[in-house]
Amino acid sequence: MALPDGVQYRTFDGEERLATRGEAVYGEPVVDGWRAWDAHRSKLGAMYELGMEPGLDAGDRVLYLGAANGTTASHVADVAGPTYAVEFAARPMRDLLSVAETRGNLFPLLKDARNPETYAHVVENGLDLLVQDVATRGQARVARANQRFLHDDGRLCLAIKARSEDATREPDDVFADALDDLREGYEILDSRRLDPFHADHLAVVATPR
Amino acid sequence: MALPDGVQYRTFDGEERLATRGEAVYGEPVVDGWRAWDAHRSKLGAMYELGMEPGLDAGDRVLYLGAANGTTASHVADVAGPTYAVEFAARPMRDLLSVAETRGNLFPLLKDARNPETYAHVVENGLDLLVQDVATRGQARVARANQRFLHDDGRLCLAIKARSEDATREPDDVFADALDDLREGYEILDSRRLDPFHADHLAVVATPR
Amino acid sequence: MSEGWFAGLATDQVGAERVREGSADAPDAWPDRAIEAGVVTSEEAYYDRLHEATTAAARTAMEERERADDQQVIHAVRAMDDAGRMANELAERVAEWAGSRDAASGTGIDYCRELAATDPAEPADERLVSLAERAIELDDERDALERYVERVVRDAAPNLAALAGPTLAARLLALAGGLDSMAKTSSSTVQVLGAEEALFAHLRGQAPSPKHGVIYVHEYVRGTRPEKRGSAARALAGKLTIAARIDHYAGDRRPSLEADLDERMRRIRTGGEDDGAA
Amino acid sequence: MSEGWFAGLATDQVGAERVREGSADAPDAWPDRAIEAGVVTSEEAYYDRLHEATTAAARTAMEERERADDQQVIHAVRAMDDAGRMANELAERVAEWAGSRDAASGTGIDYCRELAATDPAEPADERLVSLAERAIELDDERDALERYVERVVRDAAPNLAALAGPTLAARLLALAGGLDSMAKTSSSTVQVLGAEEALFAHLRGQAPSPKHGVIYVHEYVRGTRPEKRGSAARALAGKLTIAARIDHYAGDRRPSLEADLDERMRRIRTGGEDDGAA
Repeated sequence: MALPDGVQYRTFDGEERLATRGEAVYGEPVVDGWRAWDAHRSKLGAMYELGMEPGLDAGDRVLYLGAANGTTASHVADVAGPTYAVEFAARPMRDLLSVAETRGNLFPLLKDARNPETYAHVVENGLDLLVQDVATRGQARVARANQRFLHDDGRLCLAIKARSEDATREPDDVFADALDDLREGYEILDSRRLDPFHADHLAVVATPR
Repeated sequence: MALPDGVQYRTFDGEERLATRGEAVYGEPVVDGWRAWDAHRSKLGAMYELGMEPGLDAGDRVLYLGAANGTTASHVADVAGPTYAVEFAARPMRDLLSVAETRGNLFPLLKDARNPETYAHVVENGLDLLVQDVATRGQARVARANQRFLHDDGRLCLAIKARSEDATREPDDVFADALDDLREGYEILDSRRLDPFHADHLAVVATPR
Repeated sequence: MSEGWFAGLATDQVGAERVREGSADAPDAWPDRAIEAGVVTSEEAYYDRLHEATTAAARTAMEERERADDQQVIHAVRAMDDAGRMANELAERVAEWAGSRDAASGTGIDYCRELAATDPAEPADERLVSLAERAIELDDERDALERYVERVVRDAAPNLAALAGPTLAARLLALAGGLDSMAKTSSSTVQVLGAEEALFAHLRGQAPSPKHGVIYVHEYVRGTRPEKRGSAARALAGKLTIAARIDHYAGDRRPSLEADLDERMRRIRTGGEDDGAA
Repeated sequence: MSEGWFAGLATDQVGAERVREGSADAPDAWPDRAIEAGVVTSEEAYYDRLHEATTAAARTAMEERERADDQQVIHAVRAMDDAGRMANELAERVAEWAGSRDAASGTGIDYCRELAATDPAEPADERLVSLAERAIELDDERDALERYVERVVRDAAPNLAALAGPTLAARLLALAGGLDSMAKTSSSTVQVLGAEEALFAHLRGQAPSPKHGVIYVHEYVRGTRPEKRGSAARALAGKLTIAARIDHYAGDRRPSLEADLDERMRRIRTGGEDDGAA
């Protein structure tokens, strides 16, 4: 498995860790302009650590849904080209804005990912990658609603949180149902549980069908 | 069909009406000591008018459940011997007491017919007739709980109000279910709807089995 | 083994309490048992004593139940007032909050019913809709309590309920502390029940004597023109006091009371007699 | 046909409002469209303008949402107090009524929960059980409102919530009228928020100056011995005022505020400085 240009394993304090080049954001260690990417704080980081291929390439155009305070989105923007970062909550937006301050290619949007019409006049079409990390019910539905932004060979990189879908059911059952929903619009290329980095999360890589 | 001794058709104001001998109670017409028995105000009276044989004979020992203000119980006591009149509500008891004042054979009991233990130390066994007119759910169950007071050839004379059992179902269905319940303790001798005197009521004559 | 109501009864005891308190698993040939036990000497004598015991027992039990009922009415009418007041307060809070979120919001319980039928979009809406539901339930509770009060007060104090209307009757019972107390209260006290503050101010010399308390809500006071209102209140209070006494001591319905009151009011409203002269 | 956020935008306009208010059915190749439309001359210039517009839009929207949130907190904390008070009042009414029917009845919301689990035997029991259910629902509503308040106040005023605890923070916002007003209020006013009556009595010369209002419930006031309580209240009010200002004007979390407060309190509690001397 090859890491994309712009993502490397670097040595921090004697330890090999995933890293990207950019301004530090959340107190992570920086060596020679490379900042450590903490797989415990980032599902996308965990996917790399687990050997998955999320489909991020240097210079890609990306839509990031559920950007939160920008921890992961900052690493994505370090690697990618234009990066649209959608977040619904007002509170984390303050941190996301300071991440965007040093990243001219990161475009923060205080919008609801369930209503793509409210940002389709801003986010361009034909994107290379849709990263989705929303903690809301109906995560597969959100992925399908935002499929319109991807080009035909684009990638969806989705983290599904079982408890957000249905806290009363077994994660495996929840994941199976979510994958079924997803298959109505996407072909699943890979899927894996994110243990031990993130409990009860399933990571999915898919492409539009 | 023969009326029991003590119940006769008499002429009131040119009209033939059912009557018993006793003190007037509720403003009913009285001629020669005979008081008219209004079948519209009494389910037992309606049963006579409709040609049923409720099984009341002169001098009988009777348990009357649901005596209310004593309208019907007064006619029963005019004909019968010892008549135990059970009523649960306090309000009608005042009228029932004034009916009992002129009838030494009428014994009022402020008791719940669903709990026969609370009056089995007063009401004797081996009774000839159990008259039941309670507007409560589970009317067949009440009849079975009070079966202990009847002798083997005694009669149950029961008026079932469909709306008291279940106001949401068809009366015919309610009656069918009540009869089934009743058959666990009684053999049904006769049953008839009390129209036009009382809407949605079924009168049943039965004997212990 | 079960015993009859008469077991061990002395010749001078009626046995009403035994009838009320006793129980047995199964009935028995009680007349025979009583004769065997030497309590009575004949079936006829047995039934005479049974008649005496059952009528006495039924009368006492009935009176106790009615007395207890007036206390239930008091609790229920207070709960009714609580529920009604809280429903309105919550509806006000809902209107205030909803107004901060939607310029087209409304007010009152009806608006709460509208709001409760909507799907909440955000956490704040969830709480707001839930709060509206609490207001509605309290309003429904108030209505259910009113229906209960109306039913029970008609049993516990039928004449008072007929003259005052069931809700006012219940309020008077609550203010007096029960039917028993109200029956022993003077008509002039009944007239100002619920106006205790004004009465105390009067007794301290700080205010005129109040003309009426809670009976003001009765059409015969509120609907009488001001200069006759004192006479109307006095006459109404007099009849209500009589009604309460009949309910307590006799218990039967006396429709003539209403006719008397109607006639008296007709005379007050049409006559020259007014407050100063009365 | 859908238009991009930049449609018709003048060169001196940022376009933040278009980003916030606009919409489109489908995305398009917006950078190309913008160049075609002559809004920008290159893709690089397009993304520069987009960055400016989106960050400005996100900042304004965030600030508006946070401003609105503090108002929601105010409504919610008032509703919470209403629901809590009503739950207790209804529970008292239930206990009083139940006590008239069952000598073994209890009190409080817990008793309401017991009672609600029983099957009503009579009409009065039906009403009583139903009333107990209303009390329980109001108590649950209070708890749900508290959870909502805690969550929202941590977003709307994170530093204030961290220092005061979320419920006290919400009460202070409610008393001040919002984060904006509280940020503009003096520390000495914050100190006595909620003690307005005592303060007015003091201003009329009828009472000593109050040492604290609602901040009394904070462990750092209530848990400080009486002769140091004024100093503690003053120090706490000072830090809370600073926290409110940071929340309003900056918005980031400053964990150092709590450390400062802890240190100041340690000195007040152990030092010789007491109220008279402070």
